[in-house]
Amino acid sequence: MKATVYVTIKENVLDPQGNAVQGSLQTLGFDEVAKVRIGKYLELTLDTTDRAVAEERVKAMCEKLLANTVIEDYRFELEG
Amino acid sequence: MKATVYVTIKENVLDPQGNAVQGSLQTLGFDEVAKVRIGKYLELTLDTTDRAVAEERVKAMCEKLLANTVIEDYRFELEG
Amino acid sequence: MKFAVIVFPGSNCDLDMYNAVVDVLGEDVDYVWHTATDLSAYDGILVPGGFSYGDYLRCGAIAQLAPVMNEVRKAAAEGKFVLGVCNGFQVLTEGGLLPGALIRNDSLKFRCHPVGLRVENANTAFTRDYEKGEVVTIPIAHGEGNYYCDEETLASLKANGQIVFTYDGVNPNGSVGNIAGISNEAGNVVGMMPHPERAVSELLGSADGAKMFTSVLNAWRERNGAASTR
Amino acid sequence: MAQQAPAKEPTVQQIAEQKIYKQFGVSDSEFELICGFLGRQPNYTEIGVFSVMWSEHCAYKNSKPLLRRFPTTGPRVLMGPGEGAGIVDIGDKQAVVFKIESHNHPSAVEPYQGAATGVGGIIRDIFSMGSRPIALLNSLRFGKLESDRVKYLFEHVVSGIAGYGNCIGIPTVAGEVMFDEAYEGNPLVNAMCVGLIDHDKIQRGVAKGVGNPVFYVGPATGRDGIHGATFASEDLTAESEAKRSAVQVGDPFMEKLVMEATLELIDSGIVLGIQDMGAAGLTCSSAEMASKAGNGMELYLDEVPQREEGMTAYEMMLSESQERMLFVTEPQHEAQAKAIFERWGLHCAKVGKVTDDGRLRLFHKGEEVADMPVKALVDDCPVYNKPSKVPDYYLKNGSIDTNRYEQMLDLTDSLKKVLGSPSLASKEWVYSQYDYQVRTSTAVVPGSDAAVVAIRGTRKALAMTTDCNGRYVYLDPEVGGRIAVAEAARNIVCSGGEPLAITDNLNFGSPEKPEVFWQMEKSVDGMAEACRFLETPVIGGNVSLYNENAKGAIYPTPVVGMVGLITDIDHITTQEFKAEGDVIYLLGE
Ligand SMILES: Nc1ncnc2c1ncn2[C@@H]1O[C@H](COP(=O)(O)OP(=O)(O)O)[C@@H](O)[C@H]1O
Repeated sequence: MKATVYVTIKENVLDPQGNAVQGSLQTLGFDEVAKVRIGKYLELTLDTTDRAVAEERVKAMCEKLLANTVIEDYRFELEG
Repeated sequence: MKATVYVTIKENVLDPQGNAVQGSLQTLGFDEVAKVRIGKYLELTLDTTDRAVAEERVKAMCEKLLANTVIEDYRFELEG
Repeated sequence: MKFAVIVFPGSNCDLDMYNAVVDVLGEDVDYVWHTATDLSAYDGILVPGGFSYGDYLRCGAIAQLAPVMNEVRKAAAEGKFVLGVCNGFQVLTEGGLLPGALIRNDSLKFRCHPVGLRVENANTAFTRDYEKGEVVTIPIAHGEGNYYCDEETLASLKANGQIVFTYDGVNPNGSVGNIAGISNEAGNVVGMMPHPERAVSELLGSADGAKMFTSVLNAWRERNGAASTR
Repeated sequence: MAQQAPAKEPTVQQIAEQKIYKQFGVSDSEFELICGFLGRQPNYTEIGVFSVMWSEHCAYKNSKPLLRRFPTTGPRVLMGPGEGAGIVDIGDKQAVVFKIESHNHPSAVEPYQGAATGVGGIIRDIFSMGSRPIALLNSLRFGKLESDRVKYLFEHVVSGIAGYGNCIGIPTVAGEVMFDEAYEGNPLVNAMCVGLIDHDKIQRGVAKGVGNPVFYVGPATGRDGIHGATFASEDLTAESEAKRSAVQVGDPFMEKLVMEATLELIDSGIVLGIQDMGAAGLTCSSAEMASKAGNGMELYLDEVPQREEGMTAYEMMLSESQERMLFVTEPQHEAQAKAIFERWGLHCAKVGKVTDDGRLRLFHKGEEVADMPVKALVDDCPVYNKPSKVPDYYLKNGSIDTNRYEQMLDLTDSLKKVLGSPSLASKEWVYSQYDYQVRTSTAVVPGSDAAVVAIRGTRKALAMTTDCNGRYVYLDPEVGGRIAVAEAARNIVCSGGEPLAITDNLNFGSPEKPEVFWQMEKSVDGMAEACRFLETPVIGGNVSLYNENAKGAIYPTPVVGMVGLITDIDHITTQEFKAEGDVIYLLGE
């Protein structure tokens, strides 16, 4: 099974990298870019077939390690 | 319009970060995690309504700045 | 007094921290491996800088899951003195021993240079030998030292006097409220981005960091009824 | 002998008949020689192994005659060129180990990773000698700081150097950066590492003791950076082509673990020989270790940890995956060695055996896939004395009357111009990204003439610097070469140190061009003369040729890395004016 985890910076937390990228895009002439937020995208290959179990396990991985909930939100999708 | 860009490390390129996270998940007892690849996830807010134009522009942004095509692949979705 | 310098895979200021204890205090100090499960022999616990686990995913995220961190939590709860510097500070916030988080510098660049630090709280175990309001020179070396917490947390940090150091002059990383270092509510756990262990002799450009070490020794002596060296 | 090559690899016949070896940079006459040494025609793996062993990078086939002109010995030299790095005595049974190395071409393709893996490589050279790395330096050249590409290269090279050095925890204490059109499209990224060692800990890369096991340590091998010379056979699909060119990615965290474990292993006293896997990884390390001991080696490639599926013998032998080491110990020490690596979370695999037949033999999937004489690989690459010719520009410049130029009158404006040029402006933007203080021994931080690193537990300190002005060398290679050494020496002396020795990085264009070869010759002569005069022998170095862009060769840039000894930290001097009223002297003419 494959899990795709998206970790994004919370709405009210400053995203210096996103701001810098937006600035660079504007300098490059991409004026239409009003906002950029940068997050992480993780692909996990899991040796499991049980979806319900995987659901719970991946949630635990996110809470314990993959996201820092002080500054980040996460969501994930399971496939296969 | 909103563009979501996924930047991933090319299949054959080493992903030290993914390896470290996989190792750590295993230590935590998540033995089912066979592989982890870590990429970037970008949300762009665009002041455009023309989808075809946006398609082309975002592609150009990826090539020019958002992805390092020597070691990374990218794909994106448009919405709205 | 006996110190532990915690070593995670990828710690690289462990040596500096160790040498600072030897040079400034001449007290006992051991390197303690990340897998250790007993810290009862130690009075002071130093979590050094570096790139634990390569700083992959987030700085300190993987290290805070190491077995030794349960012991550090226990020691902190018992009131033992815990100092986290740079990566050590990141480990303590990730591990929930200190509030908030450290994110990318606003410049997006690693910054290495001396900074002016204002002592905001001279009552913690690690700052009692400084004067409140005193400005000292201590170097920074970090890429992710931008302290963040929400407004509510910031208000409580202020109310409880948990802000220990602020940057004097230019803020090198964009931290909330110019924060450079904080403590827990009890004041026995301190985390900071600048490196006091790199400022313990004139040969290194500044000796202003030495008082962090004498402070904690004095705090420990006072607690244990021994005479203070001050 | 397995003549049956895997599906997509060219056969022995194809290699010979279609002259496929040429795409590996092997000439017709070299191919003949290889066939002679083998007594038959090589298969794909073998020609791959020969081509890297006989490349300029490993065999110095175009530069060897020149390198012989350098003085390489001296009363303090404990180890000269030949090993991973040179070693110089600094008294009290201590020694300093240092070397410089280039990563120009990889940095032009992927500046962050190119620079980062350059740093990683030179650090491995130092700790594989048994030495604790204590400082990093670098020497950088870029095109004019105007185009977006140059800015991109500059920014990413600097952050690659910072990323690797900061993470592994070795201070980057000095360097130089210059911008000039001559380097447009072909940046130079030279990294130097300095280490400390006790005399009795010095290691060599030798495969000692017939029958002893050979161990591989470090991350698994992938298809990274296989063969700089791209292979364009019809038999290869576009997909496999893409795989081949996978860029090497550095993992400084991994290297930190490998470094600590390796130093601990060496400290334990059970290592007989050890070498890092640098360019052409497994090939170079195995052949050189066997050669230095006068032995042979067998490698069992199925035992090599692999990151990707279906890797061939050729791919494993030529992979440049980073952070790997090869070492030899006695069989009874296997468990002890493994335990050390395990403590650091590293895997250590037994991949081969030292033999007495003087051959490098490779086994894969139950078959012998290569069998080559070690001596042919390491020592028998032909050495070329390239033709040399005085360039026209040099002759033309020689006739210019420099007195013809008017005297400069507006000094303020000139000074402003000079100070404002990126090559001369403050490099704080660069070095403030480097952790130059980790290990708390940096007594003189970047910004002065040479950096100074104190040696804990003693009154001693080491001064270190990298220097070269390519424009001087271009205008007059011999004088420019002398100047490069002299400038380095001045920087050391001004910091309070006595110059000990140098390491050099010869960055030039194509040696096939007689004018470029002339530049090489002359600048080596100039450097050698200065080294003799200053009694600073050359204890190691690196050669990077074929640095060319559309407009031609780069400026000849023989970078000098010099280390000096400060006998007492009280002698340390720094550049800045100290107090008002102090007297200023100008020394020299
Ligand atoms: N790439 C670099 N890495 C580290 N330090 C550097 C680098 N470039 C320059 N420096 C440091 O900046 C200072 C000034 O360098 P430079 O302008 O080349 O002056 P000089 O050659 O006269 O010493 C020196 O201390 C040098 O070590």
